[in-house]
Amino acid sequence: MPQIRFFAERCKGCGLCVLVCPQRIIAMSEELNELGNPFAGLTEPARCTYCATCGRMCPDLAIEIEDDSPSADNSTSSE
Amino acid sequence: MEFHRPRTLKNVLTHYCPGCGHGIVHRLVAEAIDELGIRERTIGTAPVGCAVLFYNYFDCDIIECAHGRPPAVATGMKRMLPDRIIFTYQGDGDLAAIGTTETIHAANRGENITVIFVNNAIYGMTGGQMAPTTIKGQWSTTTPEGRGKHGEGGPIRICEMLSALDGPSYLERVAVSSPKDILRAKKAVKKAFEKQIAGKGFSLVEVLSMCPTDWKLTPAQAVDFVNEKMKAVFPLGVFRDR
Amino acid sequence: MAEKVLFKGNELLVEAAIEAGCRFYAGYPITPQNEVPERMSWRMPQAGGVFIQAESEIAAINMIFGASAAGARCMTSSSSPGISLKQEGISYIAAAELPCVIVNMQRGGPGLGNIRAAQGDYFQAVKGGGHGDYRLIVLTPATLQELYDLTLNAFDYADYYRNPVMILGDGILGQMAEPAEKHPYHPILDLPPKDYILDGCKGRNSRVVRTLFLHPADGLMKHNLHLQEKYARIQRELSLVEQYQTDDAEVIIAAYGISGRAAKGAVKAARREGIKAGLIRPLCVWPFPSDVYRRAAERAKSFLVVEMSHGQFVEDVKLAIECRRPVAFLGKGGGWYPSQEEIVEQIRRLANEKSKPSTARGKR
Amino acid sequence: MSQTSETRIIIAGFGGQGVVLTGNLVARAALIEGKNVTGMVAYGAEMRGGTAFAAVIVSDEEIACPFVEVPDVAIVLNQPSLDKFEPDVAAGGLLLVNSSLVKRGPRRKDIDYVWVPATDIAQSLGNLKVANLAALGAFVRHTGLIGRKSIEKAVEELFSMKNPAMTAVNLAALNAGMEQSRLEKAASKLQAGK
Repeated sequence: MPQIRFFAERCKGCGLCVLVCPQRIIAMSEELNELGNPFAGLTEPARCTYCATCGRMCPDLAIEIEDDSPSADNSTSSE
Repeated sequence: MEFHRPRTLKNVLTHYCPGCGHGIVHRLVAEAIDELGIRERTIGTAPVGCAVLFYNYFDCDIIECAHGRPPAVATGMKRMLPDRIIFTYQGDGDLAAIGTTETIHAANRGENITVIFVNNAIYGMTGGQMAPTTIKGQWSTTTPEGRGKHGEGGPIRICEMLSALDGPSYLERVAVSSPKDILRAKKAVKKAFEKQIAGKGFSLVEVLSMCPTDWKLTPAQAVDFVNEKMKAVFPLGVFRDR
Repeated sequence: MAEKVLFKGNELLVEAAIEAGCRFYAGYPITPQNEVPERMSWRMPQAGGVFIQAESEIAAINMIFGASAAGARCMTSSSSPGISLKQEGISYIAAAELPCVIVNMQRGGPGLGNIRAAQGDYFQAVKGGGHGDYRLIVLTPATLQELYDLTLNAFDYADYYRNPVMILGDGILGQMAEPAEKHPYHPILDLPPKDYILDGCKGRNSRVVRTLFLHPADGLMKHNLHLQEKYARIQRELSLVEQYQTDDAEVIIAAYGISGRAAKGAVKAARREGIKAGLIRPLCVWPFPSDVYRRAAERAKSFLVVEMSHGQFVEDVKLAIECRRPVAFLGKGGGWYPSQEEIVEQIRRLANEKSKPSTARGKR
Repeated sequence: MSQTSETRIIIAGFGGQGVVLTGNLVARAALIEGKNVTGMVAYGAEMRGGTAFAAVIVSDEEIACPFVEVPDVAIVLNQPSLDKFEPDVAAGGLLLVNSSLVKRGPRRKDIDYVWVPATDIAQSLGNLKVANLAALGAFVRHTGLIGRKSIEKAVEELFSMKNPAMTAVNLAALNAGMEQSRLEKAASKLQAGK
């Protein structure tokens, strides 16, 4: 199964991921991270389609997707 | 699908403000370099402006230039190292104000370099002064009544201007204000590098980008500003491809 | 009493310039002087003047060249890398003997350097910077009150001598806030009519503002001799310097601008310890108050130069006292700020060494 | 606090916490009281992404040097600022901490601490931006450096220029900060670090 990870410590709280998520399942936290920002996370992980739209929009590379399933598409991974 | 940090970007937090488009553009440039497998023969030039600390984020050779001079510096490097990939990464002040001359003449010579031009219509690093690309009526700290009231002129459209020259091989204007725009921008950036690799000459991608801090908008409003205001003044599209 | 206001240095500079009748400003954003163009952008229109955000510092200084030739009181400002870009234009303005005020809120160098305050542009300001034999009058305020007052005066010096005047500040002076009295402007000099300006030759012979002297063969030489005579006159007439506790001082601190403030605090602290220390702080470094230092050298045992660079101002101090006393040096470039305690430590060392002449072990 | 009449103050936090405004208010209040004052702020790239800070010196005498290396009082509005400035405070000095955003206890025994839940106060007033005023209230109460009337006048002056509608909530935060702050004296501290 793919895994989507939100790195709270990298998040600057801009909320652009919330804005673009096609499933509308991303929200900003009430609490603040060490930088003093609210940070993004999934409200309903089960509904995530791993489309990576949030990650594309994130200016801070705070969202990554890992996929260990055999059919994983590696097109955007590193060289 | 897998989605990771590109190899060419270092694993550090940037100094950019929340919602700033630079981080998105950095990713696109880094992804293009990764996908083309050119990281170890690529040399970037860092500008003066918000991206002045560019060298902290890119894991490839970088030369820090005086304000506005990257196309001239890149020219010198490319002529000496024709098989390396040389790109400049410049903001609107760097490219279209203090460095207008260098931009026009590098383009006119058809210099075989790639220019990534981030247009956010404001001077970010110095705190929100008018940029050459600030749109009519737009507030800035040096156009407190909005641009155009005191003889500041209007925004300079770089892609249109450079289209009048014979030199450029590829000119495209894109945006990073929506996922769809970002996908298109990714293709454009990659194509600009491919032009250089193929020896076609000067390539430039103008990227409309957000500056919530100095526009005094929320990140969400800043995205709207690009989509509604900037795109109306700076139409997206391919201006040259040969 | 004049109104006491609380401004940042960069903002106060704008108020002073406008009060002095400056009606043309052109500049390009660069930290740490961005508040100057920002405030000018709305204060100039209010004052009926012109603000232009230039496309580069090169353009800005050339706009000043034009505005001054047209008769305006005018000013540009920048910080170190931007001032380097202006040098070509400054040489032309000096050659054409046009008045203007140029402000340098110095930052760390060389190169893009950093944005901390520094004093590394001293040579550039007082020894040239651009090409050819020319001089700028260089004012070095240390407090916001001095910044305000010297800015008012700078426009008078510029008009009176038909010469560019530089206000050599630094990032701290531009960025710090402290109260200052906002005096109304009164000319301090009997200003000559501007009979050289270009405003259309209706009713008079046409004029040329030029810096090219190709013919006759000695034309440029004559022009240079004329400039040198003017510079000699300025040197005779203009000396701005603060002398603090120098009457009986055995150790004289030489410092200017922001370094001078720390030095003054150090002199006070040393005096509390019973050390006879004094301060000679120029408010103008060209012309240099050489005679003041020379006179002090007759009595003082040693000198300590404090500056935020690796040793530029120190050379003028040594020249002024003709190396008759040991000169110790405390300074670093790149954004180091002298602390009062560091200076006091040096003063103590020099005071203890006073019986052994010519053993100065400056850091230089 | 130091051998002269000078009090050196550092105010630090992340960008957007109103560090500069806080320094401005202290300076204005000092000016209202007829004291000498200098203010300096971190500027440009130094303040982006990192810790922003303002340095203010208040004195009865002429102020020699506007930089502050060893503050007598530090107001820290977040954790990174606490980490950065806690070691710098002069022995016998005062560290004023926004306890809402700080996860740890004191690390020094030779200085006083004031704890004020500035961000919680701001949240309860419905405006995150006024946390700095809550901290400032605690500062006024525990240092006695500037009078309450002077700081209130400074707030009114400044906001009448900037944004009059914000005056009331800022004054409320100032007041709440005074009430809800807690002083921990150096001498009474038996255990260091919680």
